[in-house]
Amino acid sequence: MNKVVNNAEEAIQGIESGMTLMLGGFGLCGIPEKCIAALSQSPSIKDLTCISNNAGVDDFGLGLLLQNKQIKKMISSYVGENDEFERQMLSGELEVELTPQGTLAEKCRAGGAGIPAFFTPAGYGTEISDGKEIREFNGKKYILENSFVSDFSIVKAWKGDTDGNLIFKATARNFNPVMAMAGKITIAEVEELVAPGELDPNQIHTAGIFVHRIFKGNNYEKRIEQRTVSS
Amino acid sequence: MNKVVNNAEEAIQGIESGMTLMLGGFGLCGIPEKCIAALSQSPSIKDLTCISNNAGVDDFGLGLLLQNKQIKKMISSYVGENDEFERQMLSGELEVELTPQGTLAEKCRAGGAGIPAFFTPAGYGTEISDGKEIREFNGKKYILENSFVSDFSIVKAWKGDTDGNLIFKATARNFNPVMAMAGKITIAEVEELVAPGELDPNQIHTAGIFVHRIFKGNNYEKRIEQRTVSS
Amino acid sequence: MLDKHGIAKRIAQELEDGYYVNLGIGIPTLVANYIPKGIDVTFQSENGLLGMGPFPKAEEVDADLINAGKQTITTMPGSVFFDSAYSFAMIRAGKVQLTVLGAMEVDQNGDIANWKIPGKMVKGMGGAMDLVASAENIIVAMMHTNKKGESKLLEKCTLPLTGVNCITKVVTNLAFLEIKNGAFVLKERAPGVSVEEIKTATQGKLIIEGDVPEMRI
Amino acid sequence: MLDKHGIAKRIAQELEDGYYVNLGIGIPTLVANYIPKGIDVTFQSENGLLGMGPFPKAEEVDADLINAGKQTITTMPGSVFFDSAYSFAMIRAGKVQLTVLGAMEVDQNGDIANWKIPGKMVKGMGGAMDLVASAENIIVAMMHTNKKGESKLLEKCTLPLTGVNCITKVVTNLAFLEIKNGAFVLKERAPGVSVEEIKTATQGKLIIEGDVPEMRI
Repeated sequence: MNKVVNNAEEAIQGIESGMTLMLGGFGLCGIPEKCIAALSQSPSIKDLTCISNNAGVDDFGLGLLLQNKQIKKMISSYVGENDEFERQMLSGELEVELTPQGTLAEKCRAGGAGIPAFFTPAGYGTEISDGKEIREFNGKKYILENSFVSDFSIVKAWKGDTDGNLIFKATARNFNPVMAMAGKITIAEVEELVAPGELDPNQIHTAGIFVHRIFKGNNYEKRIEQRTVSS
Repeated sequence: MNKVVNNAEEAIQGIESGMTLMLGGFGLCGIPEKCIAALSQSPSIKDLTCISNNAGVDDFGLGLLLQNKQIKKMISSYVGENDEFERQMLSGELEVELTPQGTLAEKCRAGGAGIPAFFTPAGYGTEISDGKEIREFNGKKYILENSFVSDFSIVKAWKGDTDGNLIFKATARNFNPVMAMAGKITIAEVEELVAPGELDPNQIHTAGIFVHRIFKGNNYEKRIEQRTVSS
Repeated sequence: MLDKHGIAKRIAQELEDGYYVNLGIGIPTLVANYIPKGIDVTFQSENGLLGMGPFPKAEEVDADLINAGKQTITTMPGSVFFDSAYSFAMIRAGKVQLTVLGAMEVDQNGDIANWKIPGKMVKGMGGAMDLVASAENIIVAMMHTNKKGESKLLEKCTLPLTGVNCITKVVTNLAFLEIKNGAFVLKERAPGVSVEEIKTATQGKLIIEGDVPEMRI
Repeated sequence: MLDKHGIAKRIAQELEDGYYVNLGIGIPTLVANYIPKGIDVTFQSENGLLGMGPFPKAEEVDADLINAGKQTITTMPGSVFFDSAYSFAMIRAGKVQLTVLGAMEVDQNGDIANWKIPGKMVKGMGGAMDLVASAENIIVAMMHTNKKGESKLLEKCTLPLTGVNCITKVVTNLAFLEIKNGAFVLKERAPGVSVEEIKTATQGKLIIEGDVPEMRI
């Protein structure tokens, strides 16, 4: 069983208009930039629902798909570092479902753990809880949230092996491991691809059972949104 | 803020009769053997509810507390490698709540994640679902399960640092990380205790925020239940 | 008629390249010995390991490395260790493609009973309820009849259930059967076993379509 | 009257040894600059880091190492990286002992609004709803009034809420207040600010007990 594909173009085979994708990353940190670029080169893939904590910037990350109007709906916790996003949202072209960040992470993790719904306190008493079931446990109010599963989850890891085992680096980990769990098909792009046995089995963040396709990306740009330095 | 204590006796200070404990381990693998031994040396601590996947053997692990009749109730997925356990259970001295292993793990993880309840398919249509809320999602039936929180969680790790960060070894990891999350107070015993910064921050399994007390145990016995070898 | 190893061999033929497989204790464990050539499967042990290998040599035994049967084992290249919640996440999410486990009773609706006998000491269900509630492909490996000679393939399970509507295939010492639309469909006879013998040993509804071939082991 | 740094300094006095702290964007971030001597606190960044350090030197900048404000940062010894689900697990479980965040409005019941203004582009709540729904100890850092001079300490929030019944303390340019039993309790005046000025700037129910001391910064 070979999970290794040659590049992003091969990896995204089978992604079709109307599908739901999960894309890892927080801001521009740890985003699957190669697969996003490949999707933007396939403008016939449209009407995507993208579950991603953020929506990129105008000329990088998911912003590229927004420019092409490939996205129908975004499910995110924080958006709008991005003029085109704002324009499409205000004009009604783009549907946006804002979800508290922890709820978003837990919805992905739950979907990838076979848990269809769970109670969380986040958003109780706010518009997030409108229309949702509320229940009290130990004197505190919680909202019932349904989990997410994607048609394709696309994640970016630091190191991977050909069995699909992944290791992430620093805060580039973020949503990637939980989204990897929740894909009907999960694609991983990695900076370094090694043979099985080269990664320490104690130290793997995402088990290969959750990963269906893997490839090594070259020349990662890894754009920085806020370069803050101390003197 | 010093989390380091000298030994198991110091670590278990504050554990009182009637409390709920979580104890890591699967079989005898990865059990907090030093703290269990210390508890067995404090026979005045009684009526404990112990959440642990198994119940040890007659003369090791939780079997030691059973011999002393310190346990009122066990919450486990598989028990009875243990004659004294069987005797107490059949005589009605010991209350036993059997829970599917995955549900047990998820109840601990949920408790440690601020999730009071979740839906799982395990046990639907069996006596496990008796009296519990059943709900259908996408054509499949699920049971609502409440999460667990302990007064004290006691875990065993391979390496730890003085901030309470933990790394587990091989399958000795098992329930330890999720139980560590779910303790009002969490005690970690480790084979090797190092200074902060000596463990790779990418490779820590349990973050120190979940650990309140830590100590280095000496001369771990690590008893093997089924020594199976190939020729 | 098949012995335990024969049952394991027949089940091993159901393996497909790339499968992630969870094997229960007993006969299911033997399946690992008969993986068809050219096929690459990965064994999951629900206590927290993907990529389980054979038993260790005496000098390699590690108390921190056991399987769900609490036996000392080894790992294969590409193996991964994880915690119990992550382990059952992959199980519940259906990522384990094949589960093989033993049973006391199976019925024509795919219900299974394998954890509790009223009046006897109950040891617990371990991970069996999670496994049967989640896997799409579950094969039961067992003897066709119990020690008293009574059928274990029933119209309706009489023992406390482990799961409902979940078993898809059964391999016994007598036959290979699929469970479909409320019946056992006889697919293959064990070597030297007649359809009549299987009929007699099966209490649940049995469907026999045309000539039933003998297994090729 | 306090400036942003003064507000941060006063909040820093609320830190206790061993605290795990989450600081929001804006004034809250400044709190890290004023940790009292002899006190050891650990900063959590909800994108997946415990043990956040200061900004890096130019040559140390790492695109894979950012905080929740998407700023490049560094780590302290003993730091840990983790995924987003684990990060919010510790937040929801109440392990983060102090959360400091900004607000557009806070009311006397401890409700807070800080994510949405009707008619304006909404960027989202990020992790704020999870944080305020979970932390036991939440301090709001903000100006006492908005740009139009209207009070931000209200009887009832008018903007869409971020959380209800959750804010315990407010530090503004004018005062340090606790929220208790449906009222703002004035604990300290900012240097040079009179009780009268605070009264005028506070629309919600304000409780003044005895002499209100001036802050010591």
